Amino acid sequence: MKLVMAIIKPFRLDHVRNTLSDLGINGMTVSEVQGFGRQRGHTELYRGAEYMVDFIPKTKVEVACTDELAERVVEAIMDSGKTGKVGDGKVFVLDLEEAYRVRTGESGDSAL
Amino acid sequence: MKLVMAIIKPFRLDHVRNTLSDLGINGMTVSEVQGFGRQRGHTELYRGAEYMVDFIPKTKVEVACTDELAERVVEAIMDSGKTGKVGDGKVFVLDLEEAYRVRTGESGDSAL
Amino acid sequence: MKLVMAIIKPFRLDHVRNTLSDLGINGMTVSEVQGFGRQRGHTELYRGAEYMVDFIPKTKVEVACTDELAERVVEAIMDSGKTGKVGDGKVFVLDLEEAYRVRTGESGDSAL
Amino acid sequence: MKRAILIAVAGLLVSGMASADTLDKADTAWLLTSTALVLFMTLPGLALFYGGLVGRRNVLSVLMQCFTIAGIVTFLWVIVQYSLAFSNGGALNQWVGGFGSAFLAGVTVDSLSGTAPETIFIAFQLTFAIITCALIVGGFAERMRFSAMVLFSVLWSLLVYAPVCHWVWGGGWLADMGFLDFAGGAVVHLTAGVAALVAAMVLGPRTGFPQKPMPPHSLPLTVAGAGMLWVGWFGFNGGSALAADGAAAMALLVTHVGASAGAMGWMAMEWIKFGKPSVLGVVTGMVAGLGTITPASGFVGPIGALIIGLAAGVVCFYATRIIKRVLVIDDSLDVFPVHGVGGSLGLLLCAVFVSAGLGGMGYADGMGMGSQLGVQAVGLLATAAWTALATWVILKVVGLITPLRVSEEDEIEGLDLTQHEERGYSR
Amino acid sequence: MKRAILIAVAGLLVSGMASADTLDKADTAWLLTSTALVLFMTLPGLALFYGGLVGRRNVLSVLMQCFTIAGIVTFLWVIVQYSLAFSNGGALNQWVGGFGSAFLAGVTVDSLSGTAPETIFIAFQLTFAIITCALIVGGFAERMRFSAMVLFSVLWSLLVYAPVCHWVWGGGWLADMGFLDFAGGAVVHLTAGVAALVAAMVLGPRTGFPQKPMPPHSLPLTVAGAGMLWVGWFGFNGGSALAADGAAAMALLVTHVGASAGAMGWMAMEWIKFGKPSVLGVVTGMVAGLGTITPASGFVGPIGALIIGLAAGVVCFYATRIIKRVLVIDDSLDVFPVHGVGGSLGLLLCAVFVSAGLGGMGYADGMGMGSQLGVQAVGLLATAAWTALATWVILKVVGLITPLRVSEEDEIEGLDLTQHEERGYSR
Amino acid sequence: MKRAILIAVAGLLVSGMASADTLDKADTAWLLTSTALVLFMTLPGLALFYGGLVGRRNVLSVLMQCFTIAGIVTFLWVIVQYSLAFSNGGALNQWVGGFGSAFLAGVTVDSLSGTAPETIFIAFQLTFAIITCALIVGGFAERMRFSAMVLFSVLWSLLVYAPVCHWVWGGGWLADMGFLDFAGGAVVHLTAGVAALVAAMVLGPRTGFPQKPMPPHSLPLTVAGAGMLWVGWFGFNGGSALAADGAAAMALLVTHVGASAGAMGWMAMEWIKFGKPSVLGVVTGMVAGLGTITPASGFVGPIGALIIGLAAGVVCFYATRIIKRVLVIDDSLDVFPVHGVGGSLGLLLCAVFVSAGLGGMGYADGMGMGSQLGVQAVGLLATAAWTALATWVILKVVGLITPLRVSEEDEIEGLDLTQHEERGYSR
Ligand SMILES: Nc1ncnc2c1ncn2[C@@H]1O[C@H](COP(=O)(O)OP(=O)(O)O)[C@@H](O)[C@H]1O
Ligand SMILES: Nc1ncnc2c1ncn2[C@@H]1O[C@H](COP(=O)(O)OP(=O)(O)O)[C@@H](O)[C@H]1O
Ligand SMILES: Nc1ncnc2c1ncn2[C@@H]1O[C@H](COP(=O)(O)OP(=O)(O)O)[C@@H](O)[C@H]1O
Repeated sequence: MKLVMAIIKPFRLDHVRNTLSDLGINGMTVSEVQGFGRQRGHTELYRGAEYMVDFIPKTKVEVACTDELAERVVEAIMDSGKTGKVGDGKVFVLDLEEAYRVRTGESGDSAL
Repeated sequence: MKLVMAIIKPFRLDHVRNTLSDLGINGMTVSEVQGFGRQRGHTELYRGAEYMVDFIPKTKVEVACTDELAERVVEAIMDSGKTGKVGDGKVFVLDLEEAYRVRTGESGDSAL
Repeated sequence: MKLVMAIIKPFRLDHVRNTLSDLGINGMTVSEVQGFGRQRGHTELYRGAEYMVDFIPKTKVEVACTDELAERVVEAIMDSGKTGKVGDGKVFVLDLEEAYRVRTGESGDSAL
Repeated sequence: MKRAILIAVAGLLVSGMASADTLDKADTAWLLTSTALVLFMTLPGLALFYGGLVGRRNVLSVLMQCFTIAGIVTFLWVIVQYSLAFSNGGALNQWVGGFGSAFLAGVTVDSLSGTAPETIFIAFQLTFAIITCALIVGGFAERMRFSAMVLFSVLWSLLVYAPVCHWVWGGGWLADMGFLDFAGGAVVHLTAGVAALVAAMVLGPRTGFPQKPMPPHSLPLTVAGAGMLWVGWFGFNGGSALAADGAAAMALLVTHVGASAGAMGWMAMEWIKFGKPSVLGVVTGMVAGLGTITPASGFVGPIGALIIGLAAGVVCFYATRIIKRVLVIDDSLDVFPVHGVGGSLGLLLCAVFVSAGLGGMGYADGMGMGSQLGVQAVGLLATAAWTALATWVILKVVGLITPLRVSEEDEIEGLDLTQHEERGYSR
Repeated sequence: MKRAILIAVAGLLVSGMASADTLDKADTAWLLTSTALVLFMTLPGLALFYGGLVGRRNVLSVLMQCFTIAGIVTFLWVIVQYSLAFSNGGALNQWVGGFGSAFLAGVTVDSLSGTAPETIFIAFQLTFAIITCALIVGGFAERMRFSAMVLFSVLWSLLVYAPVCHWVWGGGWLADMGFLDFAGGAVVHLTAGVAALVAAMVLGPRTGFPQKPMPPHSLPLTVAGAGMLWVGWFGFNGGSALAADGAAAMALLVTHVGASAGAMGWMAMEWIKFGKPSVLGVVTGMVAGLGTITPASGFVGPIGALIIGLAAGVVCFYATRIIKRVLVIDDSLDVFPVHGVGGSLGLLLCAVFVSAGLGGMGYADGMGMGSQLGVQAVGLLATAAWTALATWVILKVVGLITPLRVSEEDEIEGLDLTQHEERGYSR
Repeated sequence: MKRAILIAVAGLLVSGMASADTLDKADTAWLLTSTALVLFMTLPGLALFYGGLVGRRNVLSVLMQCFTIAGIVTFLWVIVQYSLAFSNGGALNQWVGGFGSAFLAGVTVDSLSGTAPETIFIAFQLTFAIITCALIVGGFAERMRFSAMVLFSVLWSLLVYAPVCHWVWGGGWLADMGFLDFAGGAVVHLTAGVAALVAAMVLGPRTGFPQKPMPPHSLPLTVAGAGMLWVGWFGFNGGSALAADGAAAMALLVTHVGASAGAMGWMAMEWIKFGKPSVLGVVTGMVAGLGTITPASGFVGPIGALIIGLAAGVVCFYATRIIKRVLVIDDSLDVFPVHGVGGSLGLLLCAVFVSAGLGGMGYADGMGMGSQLGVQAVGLLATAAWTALATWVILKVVGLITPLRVSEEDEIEGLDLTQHEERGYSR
């Protein structure tokens, strides 16, 4: 199994989620993160002076999937998360040794 | 070493933490996440109309542990996180190549 | 490639980020987490009574890097994150199977 | 009400001590207080009410709009808007005031308006001009460019608020007809509601509407603002008696009853329809009740207010659903169904419950329920029509000068960052 | 105080200009303002104060309860509660008012109550009835079912608030005895405190109490509410003079001093006990000081107020610890130790500091410190006993109709989602 | 203004009905209200305004400081500060009051001050003493130890506020000179601004200043507080007329105009300089406008106020940049550039726009623009010099008793946890 971890732009989340659902992925875990990268931050005003804020709100999506699906999951995220502008984010793939479903105790592919 | 990453129901956290402490685990890292899965979200009211919210607040627990303990950590989480209802969550096990303790520079099992 | 995941004290973040930039690392993802560990929590007052809060705000930094850089990344974080007091945190190293850049579709080292 | 009806009320209610041309310090004290209360309704009341309802990335834009409107309307008011609303318009006096009081010419510390200093009448009325313009913000929230908003507010205040206010309270044609609008059902709520609706239609819906839920980012802010609105409304309606007397006291009481009944009416609807009442529902019903009792607040008794409030809760509940669901218009914060519909309903019900037989203050000489209803309908329709037309033209003109909407990208990024380079919340 | 003592006060303090049967516009102006101030204490004051103290998942439930209580108590007041509290009860007049003013029959724009319109007296007193009922919310917060809360509030307002108010301010037996309760130490704070305690015991503690810490989700909200309570209390106590005179001014001053002293007293205790004072401690002490000075606020001087406030800070600090720690009762937001104990303390200390020798207004004819203390003790015990009994019975009856508590699952999920299908905060 | 000028004003404006030695209930009603409004400015107004501007980990420390100052200044006021400010100082009367009114000796429910009860004059002035001391908090925010802050506030209130207040309003040397300071440009804003600057310099900058951005953790809180400040300021300036008359009404109107113009002035500067106006800019300009109009608010007309407000927006904008950027002083929340500079500007512009030719109330006999400017400059410099010197000495003395700053570690951890064992926000 693989753990696919993607850092995307927050407003693409709905699109990414729908694309993954279409693939038959019916579970994922999402969190708010801050990204530093090539994408520049923005300036903010504070009482007549500007300063630079260099972290950017991003969304992290984690999807555990079977080895077979992994490639298609990555592709789906790459497609649906893409705007073509700097800061679109990354997809990382990690090997997942084991997965369990707490409710039933199932493990392996059937736990996903 | 293993990195055990569990997605659980937020109100089970105290219980999970106590069970892990009993196992001799004295460190873990916790974060707030949003889960999508089999568990249905809820409806919300907004000025005389209902809409569906389909993400559900979950808690992510990350525990680094020795290979030997890994299985018991997983079991402990499965036991203490379980309510038997849909949405109880998942436990994922990843291989952890190396761990370091920042304060002392220790590495390996003794860093945990 | 490696995924270096560090749990550090929040106010060391700026320092860690600068040190990593000096190393040529130009991307990372940061999130707020709560840590349990050897470091004691603090007491809080509530209407004439004290109670114990045992989670501590920490910052998680995730950096994907090439195998070659990994060791230096770890060292840089250990140096810049260190205050010498309990609770300085941990650095975990995971094997990263693959990385992609969403914007360009690049993969491998050049995606970082 | 206001000046136009002052004389009548004075005859009825004011104790013998005060006559229309000497200063009454008690009336002054109450008007000073009322002015503070009505400003409080906008700042921070309405600002927080609206601010909580929008997304986290747009909270400041709404607060900014409310504060900026307070600033620019004050400028306009001093320069010419007060004059257009309340001074004598000469040959055009049926339609609009003149320039005689421009730059508050001739206003001194000793000038009187009724039994109170003219300066406090100016300030009190100014707070009405501010909140009316600020109410419209709810119609175009989360997508309008800031500079377009500024331009729009200037023109709208001069071309809609000033004349309509003159018609009703400045001695214009509606005042002459015997139109009843004690504290602004037409002047404030109907104009704001119609303007918001037109703005929502001209600007188009927010990106994602109606599929994407757009939940309030902080209901506690909204509820805090709602409480301030309720409290401030005591000055809005009670102060409109322009005296600290039985009329003010009765206005305050019926205002309170109307608010409660509106809240309970809406709550009942939600409980019946969804099995659960919501706090947003309750405070929305409360605002609906307040907007609806406003035109009637000097004319009806407590039982009339109870019925008017309940009607407001039920009618505005359905109106909101119809605008959002059936007509699919993104009047973002429901200004039209709450204020426009509520104000209109109040204008009409006022003609019923002013009846002495129903506990009201009774009809003017020669007026009956039917004729009063007719007058109210005329005033209502004229106000709505002029507001709709003028708002539409103003938006088209502003749109020629500067785009009305931000880009989709900026809308997604949020107005706070893109229009004001600020974020609502940080570490 | 209020109407019952009005005549005495009028004789002492009111300037010759006003007599009890003509309208005084200045008194009216101050009562209009005071009514706004007291409503402000509940909405949004108390709502925010309580809302900040509960968990994030229950913030709306508390706001909802406060708003809903404002709505339903207004209905009850208009229909029958005002009549039961303030009209003549005939043969039962010692115990409760009658039905003569039901539906505010006979109340017109010209009706007077003392020197002010009866309508403003009605509205002013109504805001007291609202806040009393809303205070109880703190006792059963975070676990009561909404529908049970509604039913409870209706019955409690009619069976506890109305009669006790009549005893003290409506011409009932306590008024006859010379019981001193200027602005509601017994009528408001003691009744609410005892009711909250009984409710907490009948419903049982929140899941996890007392092991699990239940920290306030937003102290800034709580502190904002605290500031509003302080400011609004000027209308609560100052307005209870029912005139804009020296009595009102003194009441305002001692109220302010009492609040400060309560805050400083509690702060001192925390500083001594824990080495650090907390902001929640300071604002809790402030509320304790305010609740304690309330019954005495028309009778004592500033130095008396200083001592009363300090006593409140210290005594309520210990009371809170005893209820939560020793008796392990989950009166969630500490209504009893702050309002119940504070109100009682104030009723007793009032009997001491009313003494002219201690800077107070002096005893009534034939009364001395001992006899006054006796009267105060009787009033206090009677109020507490009736409240406890009636509250218990009401809860049992409501419990037969509908469960009082939500399920454990719903409690964990939070009342906002399960009772109202809303969340306090979103993106 | 206040008492010192009361007689003059009374002669000019007060209607014949009231004379200086009988109670006027209308004036009393307005002063009761104004006292509530000014307290509201601090609690929760200023507390929220400041609380939103600091980091999340220090929000409670700021709220705590504001509440604690309210508590301790009340104690001081009752004990001796009121006496030092307003009683007759005998031989030293030019410099400071005496001890004749210590513990409010001789103050009864019947004591008058002008046409109102002395008790309300005491309470009204007390709210000024509170807010002045609370304003200073902005200078040392996010790093001062709580106990040092308490000690400092006690000494500062006695050694700076009391004498300066006496100079200007208590019959001291500045009053004698004909110094114009209607509602506290010198007494309140200049003293607070200078004290904050000195404190910022003595304590040194916050760790990380000026490299590290320190964004406000919650601008909605700040904007809520700003709205409350605006509304409350109607009581601050309007109440300073000490009567419910034309002077109060004009003061309210020019206050409102000054606030709006300040907001628009600052907004214009930001729009020009950065291409975007910010909400923090608008509310800061608003406060600057209010601080600047304060000394002039009883003397100028609406057009004068418009110009004064605009000047405030522009000048304080530059002043803020100079202090923070050029002089690199960490007056954390910009108290000096906004209040100190604003107050000074207002004192000077007052001497210009009081001119009857410019719409003002006219100069006193024997005074002209030049001579008035001279008097204003003397008062301004004397106030600033004494405040700077005394503040510096007080801080040095306090520093000998207890460290002024928290440790760097505690600063990083946040004052909420380390000084008060609380966190602003939890689950
Ligand atoms: N080496 C990295 N390790 C972890 N996260 C990264 C890394 N590089 C980039 N990121 C994440 O990806 C986001 C987008 O990266 P950025 O360099 O801005 O744009 P792009 O991916 O289009 O080149 C960053 O904000 C950060 O969250
Ligand atoms: N494939 C997955 N990858 C990552 N997280 C998942 C995955 N499936 C489920 N989760 C997480 O587990 C939570 C519970 O899953 P759900 O399907 O609702 O219930 P259950 O685990 O009882 O079948 C989800 O809310 C989500 O956070
Ligand atoms: N076994 C573990 N797995 C995951 N995170 C851990 C583990 N042990 C510690 N941590 C994280 O590291 C932080 C610091 O650990 P702690 O034991 O307090 O201090 P130190 O690292 O100095 O010994 C903790 O707050 C927690 O977030």
